[in-house]
Amino acid sequence: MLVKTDKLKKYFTISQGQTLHAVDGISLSIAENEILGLVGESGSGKSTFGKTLVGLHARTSGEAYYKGELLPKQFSNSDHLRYSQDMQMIFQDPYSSLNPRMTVLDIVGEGLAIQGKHKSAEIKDRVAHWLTRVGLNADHMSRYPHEFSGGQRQRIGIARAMIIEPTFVVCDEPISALDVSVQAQVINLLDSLKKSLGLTLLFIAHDLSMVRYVSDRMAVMYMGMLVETGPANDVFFEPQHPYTQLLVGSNPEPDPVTERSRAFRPILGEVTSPINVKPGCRFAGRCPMVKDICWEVTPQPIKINAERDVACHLFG
Amino acid sequence: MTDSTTNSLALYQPVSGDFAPAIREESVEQISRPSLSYWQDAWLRLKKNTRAIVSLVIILLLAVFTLIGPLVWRVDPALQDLNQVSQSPSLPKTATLTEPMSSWQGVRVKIDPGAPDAYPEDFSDRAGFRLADDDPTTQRVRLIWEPVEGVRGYNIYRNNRLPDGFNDLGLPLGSTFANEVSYEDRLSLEAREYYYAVVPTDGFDEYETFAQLKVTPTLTLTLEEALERDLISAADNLKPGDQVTLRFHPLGTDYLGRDMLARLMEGASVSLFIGIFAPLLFVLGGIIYGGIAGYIGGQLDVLLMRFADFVVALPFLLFMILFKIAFGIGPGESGILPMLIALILLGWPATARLVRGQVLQIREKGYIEAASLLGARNYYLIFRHIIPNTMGVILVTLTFSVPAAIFTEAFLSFIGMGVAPPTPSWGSMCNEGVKTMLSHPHELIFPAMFISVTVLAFNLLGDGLAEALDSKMRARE
Amino acid sequence: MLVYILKRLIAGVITVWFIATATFIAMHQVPGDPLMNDKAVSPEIRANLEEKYGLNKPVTEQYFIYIGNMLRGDFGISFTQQNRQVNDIIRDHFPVSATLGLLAVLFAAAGGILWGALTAIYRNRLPDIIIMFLVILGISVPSFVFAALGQLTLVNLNSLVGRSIIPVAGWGSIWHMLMPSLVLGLGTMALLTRLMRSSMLEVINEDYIRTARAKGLSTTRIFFKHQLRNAILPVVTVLGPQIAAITTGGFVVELVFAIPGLGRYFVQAVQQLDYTVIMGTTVFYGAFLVMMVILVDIVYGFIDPRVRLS
Amino acid sequence: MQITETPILEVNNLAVEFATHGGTVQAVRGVSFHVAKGETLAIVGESGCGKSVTVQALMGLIPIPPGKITSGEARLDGQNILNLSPRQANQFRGVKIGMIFQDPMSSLNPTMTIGDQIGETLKVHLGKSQGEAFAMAIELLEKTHIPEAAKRARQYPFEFSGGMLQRAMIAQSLACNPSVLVADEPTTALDVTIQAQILELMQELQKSENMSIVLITHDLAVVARMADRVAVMYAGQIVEAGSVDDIFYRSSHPYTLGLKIAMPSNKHDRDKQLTPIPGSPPDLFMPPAGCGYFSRCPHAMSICRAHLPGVTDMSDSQFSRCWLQEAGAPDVPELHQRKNLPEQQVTATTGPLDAG
Repeated sequence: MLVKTDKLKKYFTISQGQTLHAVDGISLSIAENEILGLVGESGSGKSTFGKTLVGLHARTSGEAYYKGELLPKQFSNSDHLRYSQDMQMIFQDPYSSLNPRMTVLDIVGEGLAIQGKHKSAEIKDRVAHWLTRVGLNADHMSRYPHEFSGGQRQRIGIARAMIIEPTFVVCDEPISALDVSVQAQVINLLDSLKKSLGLTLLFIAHDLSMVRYVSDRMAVMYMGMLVETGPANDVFFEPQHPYTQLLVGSNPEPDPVTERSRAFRPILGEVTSPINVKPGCRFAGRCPMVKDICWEVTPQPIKINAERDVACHLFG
Repeated sequence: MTDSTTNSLALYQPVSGDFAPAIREESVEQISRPSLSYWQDAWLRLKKNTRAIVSLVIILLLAVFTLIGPLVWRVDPALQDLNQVSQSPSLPKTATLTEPMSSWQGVRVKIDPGAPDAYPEDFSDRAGFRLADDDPTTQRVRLIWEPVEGVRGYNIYRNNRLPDGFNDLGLPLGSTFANEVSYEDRLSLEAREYYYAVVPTDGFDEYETFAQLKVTPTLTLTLEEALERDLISAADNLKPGDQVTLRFHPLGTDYLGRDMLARLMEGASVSLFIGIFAPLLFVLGGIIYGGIAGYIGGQLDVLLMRFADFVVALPFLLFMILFKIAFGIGPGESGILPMLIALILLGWPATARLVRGQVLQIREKGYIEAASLLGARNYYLIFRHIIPNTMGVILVTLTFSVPAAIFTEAFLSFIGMGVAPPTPSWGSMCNEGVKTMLSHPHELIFPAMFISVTVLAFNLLGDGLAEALDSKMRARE
Repeated sequence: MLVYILKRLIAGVITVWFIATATFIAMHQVPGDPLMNDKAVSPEIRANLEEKYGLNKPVTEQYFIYIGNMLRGDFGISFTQQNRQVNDIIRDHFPVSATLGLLAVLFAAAGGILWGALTAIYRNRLPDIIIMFLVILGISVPSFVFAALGQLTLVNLNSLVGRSIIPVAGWGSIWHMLMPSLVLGLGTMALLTRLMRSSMLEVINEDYIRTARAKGLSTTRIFFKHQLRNAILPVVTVLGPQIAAITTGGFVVELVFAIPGLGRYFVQAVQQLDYTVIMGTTVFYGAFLVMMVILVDIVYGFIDPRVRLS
Repeated sequence: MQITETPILEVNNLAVEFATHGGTVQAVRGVSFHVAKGETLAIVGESGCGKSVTVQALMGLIPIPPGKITSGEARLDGQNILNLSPRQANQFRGVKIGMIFQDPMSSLNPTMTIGDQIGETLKVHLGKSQGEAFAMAIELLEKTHIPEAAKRARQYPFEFSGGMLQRAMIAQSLACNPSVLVADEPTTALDVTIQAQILELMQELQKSENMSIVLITHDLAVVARMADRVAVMYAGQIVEAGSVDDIFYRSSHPYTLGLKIAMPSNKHDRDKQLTPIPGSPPDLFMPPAGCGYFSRCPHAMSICRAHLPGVTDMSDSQFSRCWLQEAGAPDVPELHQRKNLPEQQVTATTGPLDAG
């Protein structure tokens, strides 16, 4: 396993006596060369998990390992530098993730400049190379981010992460701010980079179809906890956890015939935020198959076969 | 679909060859515009804003006025020119030298004490009100008139304009007894028209009739005075009757005859020093304080911001006064230092709050996280990412802090708690000017105008900057 | 909400205590302790002061006596006026200042909201351009210049009519209050107009205004029911600090118009180094301003449900 | 899906411009469509294609200036609603057409209770008293399945979740029983499970109120779920329109086709590559002389550069704005082309076309 977490927790103190359990004990492992898709609705903690994994947030408790090595609980600047060629991240918002005061050359070349091992001419060459590789014009390196479209900006962000050739990349909703026609450009670029560089990806998104398409394995998060993990197609086509079933059942398809045949299923309840949570299954309030135990005991992941885990009392 | 046919476009009829695959140049979607950095873009935007540019020019002119002005206009702002007290703005004046002042006995007549009380209805015809000699000067005007029977005394008035009637005779100069039919006005006059009036009285009350006389005194100066005030030297060997050029006061003089232009220049250096230096310091303090609170965050942030809220709640003026007292600066003494300290100690929280907000916002941006992941150190994040992205807001705050500080100085000096005489500041000049506002409005108007124009210029520049640097506007275009 | 009010009040009390302490320290910093300084202090007053402030006792004990007096609402005896209590001075003169200030605040708030709303409606058209030009002037001209100009106007007006229709200075009738409160409120009114204008323009682009139009509400209804109320909120938040500005601005206006208010008295006291009066009025003013700011915040809380209910 | 009734809403040749600092943006360039009683028309397109501007122009919500309706008419129940006085316009907005928006949180007045906001419409249009209006508002909230409606009506928007707010918005738009509901990206800001609830609710209410829906969205999956008919917009024009099956199974425009193959399907085979549409939409400051899709179209011909394609009727229910539908144009196998496939044959081959 390239990356592994064990009961990883990240809590935020909102105000006195109010704690947000953003990530609440996630154990997950990602194999080398694998794309793990992490889905969940807004507020489920999937982005926080990604950021905690690469050290942008200090862990509240639990462990995270990279190549078997325990990662520091709180990353210092030098920890980041040490792991910079191991772990990188691609961000969601192509507008706020590029410094508007810097040129594309400075943005993409930032990683090399920080390493301080390269001459500026060398940096320029590498930036030109990477701009071409992500499908941009190398002549554009003296331009500023606001001169590019959303899709182009996202490719600049990818070039910034890739220029130092990392092993593991967290993609934090890299396409959700983009138009449909442009999403595929970014997905294909990531796919080809993965193949040519042997990357390992944690692909975070809320679009179930896209995650299914992109990933080898899929993990479903709900209110800070994993409810189900397994091969992407299996989870998608044979969801086991009631929440995954709800999620897949709510996911509309661009196919009128399928949609017309979709069974009517009344869904109750709302997603609430995981503040000061009590023990018990977090989905209990919305679950059609809720049992007494669900209100009292937090379900732990149970292996239903070699590749799949489900955290639900139905499988107890 | 029937409604689709309502399309009114004249349809093109395709010809052969139209259906061949298109050859597309790569550059079709690239519209090359010059690539502009944030600051270049903001500057272009600012240049389009006429008001902001005019303000910028005004501010530059003010800087020239303050820094270079005193080098060009070498007049001592403290020098009192008693010949020209409270002069309105005018061209250079000359004066005639005269003999030293000699006393004048006046004219006395013998009157019959036993004459009956007659009502002098035709006083104005019989008065023969005239000058005693041919040359009324700014040093003295000598008036005589004919005695009128039955009158027990006379009142003498002077007005700056032609009186409307009996109730509008102007300034009462004095009164004489019936036997004294002359009056000498030695209240230093100006070289302009005056209307004198003489009113007969019965000893207590005035009769409702008067005689009037228009007098235009010539500007004169005694030889001694001219020597004393360095207008001439003994070597010039000038005699009474010769012309001598008086000091030139293009913007007039104040109530002590000090040159307004020179005082405005010196006042500018005091006002602008406080107005620019204090904001520079407290904005800097605010940046550091707010930056630390925002960047480090957590409990420290909460604590620092509580304290800032507390400081905001302190009433500024009261503290300024307390500082002044604590420094042992009494009334009538200049308190530039306590004013600066008070401004700095109490002025920073607004900036701190703003910068903290900005830093908190920027800290959440993807590019900070990206740079952290690339192994950037704190100083790199601060100097490369955070400061460049807060500069715009800081610049705008600074621009708006200047007029606020200038106002504060003017306000304090006006109520006599800031800069006090003899040091001039625009505020203290206003304080002096307001006392003579009705008779010599220029003493108030000039410093007030300088304050207003400066504040206006900084406000408009601030507006322009805020607009030019606003990223919302930027996205809209 | 209750917790919020309580928190604000506690913070306010701390602020006032700080002001009182700072005042005390400032007075004791003056070279040659002012209370021991015998210039302008007659022997009777001196004896009274020593009695009252325990001047021969150690500084800490003096401080506690001082704070104790303050807590009992006893601000001491004037230095320069025989046997006059500071409390009496405040009681006699503060109502005048308060009336003037209240009129000015009402005037500034009403004017600011009205003009601001008007300029937003007529954005970039003639009324907007004229009003905004005046507003820019309003925030660029110091209050004492307005005061002087106001007085000059009255002088000319009276001489034009030939009798004194509006008194130029002094206090007493509503006519006396008119020009000073107008002059005093002018700067704040300009500021509030500016704020109200930008607030209105911001609100008009809000999504809920679009919703209101989609509901088929008339422009007038949208203006009064949706736009105005939401636009006034940010204006209310600055009202607290603006009351402070108007209060201190009152010092100048009272001086120029010869109004027997506490502000003029305070300035005189500072000029005459009447330390007990300075101390008393400083603490009084400080407490008053802090209370006003808290009051405005609480009022804001009641207007904005997001604050009221959280 | 043949519609025989007279349409309740009919829009002809609508064009909208915006004057901006940089010049005039031609946001909508001659759009025509109609909606029949009880049906759902989806207008689908990417951001900036003019779909929102189109419906906002109908509702009179475009700020004028900078906006300007340069041509066109829109008939609601036979009455042109584009040249009305403000007073007349207020008599159909909220009464005959209700509207809901993308972001329910910012679309409701933050300082007014939900009940008052819903009741306001009733007070203004139906002359109800405050008490009646509030009671009716509670009923409307119940109709949209908001639990504890009476208590909820007294709350403010910030006390609601996104999904609940969108329900309240729907309740508000339905207050006067409008015949048309315009929904501008109603579920874009919501999570997928909440989206399903809202879409479900809209369908339920459409049936019970016999209401027409104009649904603006960028999500083809939502279109497939909701629409009876679809209009595909690109660069300010409708490039293709037809029944939902026409659009999904018989795409007659390369853009529609491009959108479909750029999306992942939910079929088991995941080896197929997504095919992105290269480049980005044209700048509507200077709309191209020819087809707006020219620079991105894989089948672009020389005619497409300079000449705007006209409208070709594919069937009673479908039209396309593409030169490929012109006689003499080359064959494109994956594209449904009128000249190649006679009408009978089209129906014969109807069936789910693999979108991958």
